[in-house]
Amino acid sequence: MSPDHRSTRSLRLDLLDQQVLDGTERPVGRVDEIELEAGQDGTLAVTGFRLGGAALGRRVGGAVGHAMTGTCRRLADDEASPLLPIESLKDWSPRLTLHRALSELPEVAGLERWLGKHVVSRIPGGGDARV
Amino acid sequence: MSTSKLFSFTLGTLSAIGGFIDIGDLVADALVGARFGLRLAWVTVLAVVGIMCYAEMSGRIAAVTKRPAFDLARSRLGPRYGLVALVGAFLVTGLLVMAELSGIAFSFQLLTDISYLFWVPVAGLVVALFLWALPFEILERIYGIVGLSMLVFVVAVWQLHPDWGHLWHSATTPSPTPGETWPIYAFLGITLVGAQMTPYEMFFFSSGGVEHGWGPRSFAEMRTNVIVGFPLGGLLAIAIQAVALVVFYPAGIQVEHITQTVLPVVVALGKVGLAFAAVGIFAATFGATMETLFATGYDIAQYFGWSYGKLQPPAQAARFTAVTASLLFVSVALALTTLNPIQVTIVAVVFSAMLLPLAFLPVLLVANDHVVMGQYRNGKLSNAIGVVTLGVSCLISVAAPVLLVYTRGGSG
Amino acid sequence: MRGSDLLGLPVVDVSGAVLGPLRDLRIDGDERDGRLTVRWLVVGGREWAHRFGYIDGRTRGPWLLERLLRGSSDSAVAVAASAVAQWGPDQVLLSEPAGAAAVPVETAARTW
Amino acid sequence: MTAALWYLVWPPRTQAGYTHQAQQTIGKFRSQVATARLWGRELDRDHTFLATASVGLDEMETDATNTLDQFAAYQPPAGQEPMRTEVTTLGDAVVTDLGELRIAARQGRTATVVRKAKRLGDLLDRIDTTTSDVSS
Repeated sequence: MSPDHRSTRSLRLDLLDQQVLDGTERPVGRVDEIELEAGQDGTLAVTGFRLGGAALGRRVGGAVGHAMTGTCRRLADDEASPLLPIESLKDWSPRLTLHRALSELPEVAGLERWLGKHVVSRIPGGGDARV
Repeated sequence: MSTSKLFSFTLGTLSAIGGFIDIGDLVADALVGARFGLRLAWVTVLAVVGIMCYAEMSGRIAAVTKRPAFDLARSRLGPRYGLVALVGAFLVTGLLVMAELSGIAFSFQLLTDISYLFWVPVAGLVVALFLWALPFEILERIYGIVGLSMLVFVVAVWQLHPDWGHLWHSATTPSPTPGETWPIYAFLGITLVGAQMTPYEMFFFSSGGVEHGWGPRSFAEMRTNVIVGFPLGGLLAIAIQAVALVVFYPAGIQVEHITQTVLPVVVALGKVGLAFAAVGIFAATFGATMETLFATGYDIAQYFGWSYGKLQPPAQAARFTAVTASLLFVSVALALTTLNPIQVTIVAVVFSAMLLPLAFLPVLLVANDHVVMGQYRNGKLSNAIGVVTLGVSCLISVAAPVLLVYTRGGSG
Repeated sequence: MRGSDLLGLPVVDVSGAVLGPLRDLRIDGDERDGRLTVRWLVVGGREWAHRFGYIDGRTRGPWLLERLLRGSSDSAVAVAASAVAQWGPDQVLLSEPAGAAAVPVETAARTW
Repeated sequence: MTAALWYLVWPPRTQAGYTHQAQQTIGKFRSQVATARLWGRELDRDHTFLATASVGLDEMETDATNTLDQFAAYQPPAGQEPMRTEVTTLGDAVVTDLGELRIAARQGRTATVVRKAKRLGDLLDRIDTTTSDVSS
């Protein structure tokens, strides 16, 4: 049917749930939600995406989903699963790579940051968390 | 091929052997051998073929996409069913970590007569230190090579001077022994499938491939690991069944303990055999503890997209490290509740067999994804074996709970 | 609006006839210049068939699995994004009748 | 789910059920005694460390005790009390003999273990006679 190399990509299969790496190729999470906006000219565009349990919880749904969203909201000091604009994206082939490193993305992967700095890096041999 | 390449090549393959026997095999194979002889050996053979097909597929996917098997579950099953697969894999593999840990403790007990419960925290500490300090290549080599001492079971078969005709007759009679019923025969067949076809091996195998930086050029090494490792694991499983048949079946002995699993080796080879068996069981269960522990950590990390594994210092995979450490701690605690690890193993193995479709389906789909795999997508053979294995695993996941209850866990 | 809310909404043509649920969006453009626009809507067909990549044509075979999971292949259609008058919040409204807008997914897939 | 659990713990009510349970119990005793005798024989041939044999013997004694307690707990249907008595007295003998073996092993008295293990042959004969009694 369609040739194997393509000009368009699928929102469901190529973007949603796709692995996201930071500027240093370090996995930081997955695309848990996608934001779209309709422009004046009627065309719909992807404007950004969200990483984090709060957004994921909404898509899982059911009691488990609500629990996930709830806990993430309580854990996050500011807004849980904040919106990352498309401009922060360096590359999408097939994994998403961000321009900036995790240390420059204060609102992303809070749990990783906290555990890395306060717990694991303190254990001898734990290494530097670079967060 | 330069000698160092050849050396690492063979080491890679040898280390695969250590990882293919775990407590599930040690218990299930001995139990089945004592009761049905080799009449279920054909199940082990088919299970080896099935897991080889899916291990090769997930290894190929890992080499092409640089993403391990479980990574695909969420992208192909979606967040909700990916979560179901995750929770299922977590519970089953989590139980297995506890059983494997107890396996290490049993191997210490074999030579010291100090209760295995004393050894469980020691085993937990040893595993934690090894995992924390040593890089993977070294770990794989250690338990791989040491695991070779499991071959003592194969030697024991010869040493027992069995009536080969009887063994062959047993292996070619796919029906229950007199006085045994078909439901129990089927149930024990399912436990063999669960013991042999363990999804955590597929996840660990493919995640290891990603960490070793496999690319399409490493297909040869990957396939050698599969072609040598899994069948040898199957051979060991059948050897355990055979020695149990020769020594236990005539005496009407029912296998319930690891000490009974090694008894035929004692009969055949004496103290030397026993020492080898104890070391082999230690290596097998030690390797399996690490594999089940990391496979569980991988599953969770890959579902949420965290960094994982040992490529970076632990602090840079903090969530993965925290989850893995807490699972090890919980497993030690669970083992110390004196819950019988052999029963836990049988239950874990049966539930693992029930979850096979959730583990196999995403792999089979992605292996046929032209955009992802391009020219490396499945050929007719992989697809044929893959579909048959998936079909059988669906039947098993329906039949397993019914038979588990009907045969009262095989005691019936 | 959120992608997961959009997926699943009924796609309705100008005369009010429902083509089916919105299953996927084809995205065009280059992420480096920050412009990712939706070119096609993929409407109808079993959700699992979409999720496994059969409708999109990327996953082909194994034969038995595809027969089981794909369902009737003509159930999914593609609609050019330019034919959409309104995106959400509870339906996707087209500015043309279904006959004009909808194209079998196989033919559309050749160009995407 | 509850139906399944009920089925699992449902004690035998019928005569056939009780007899089947008795046969199962005797089969377990045979397995435990045969294993203990094998450990004794291997100890005699210096094929095993005493530590390993005593672990094996201890496990067999514990299993025998559990098997006996479980069977004794079943309520025998009317008229099957003699069967219960026969199986439980056999069970007592098994638990006692295996206990003596485990104690000797733990005390390091290998010769005693070997001697007692040899005498388990008579116990196995007794198990055979009980098996035929129960099933006739």
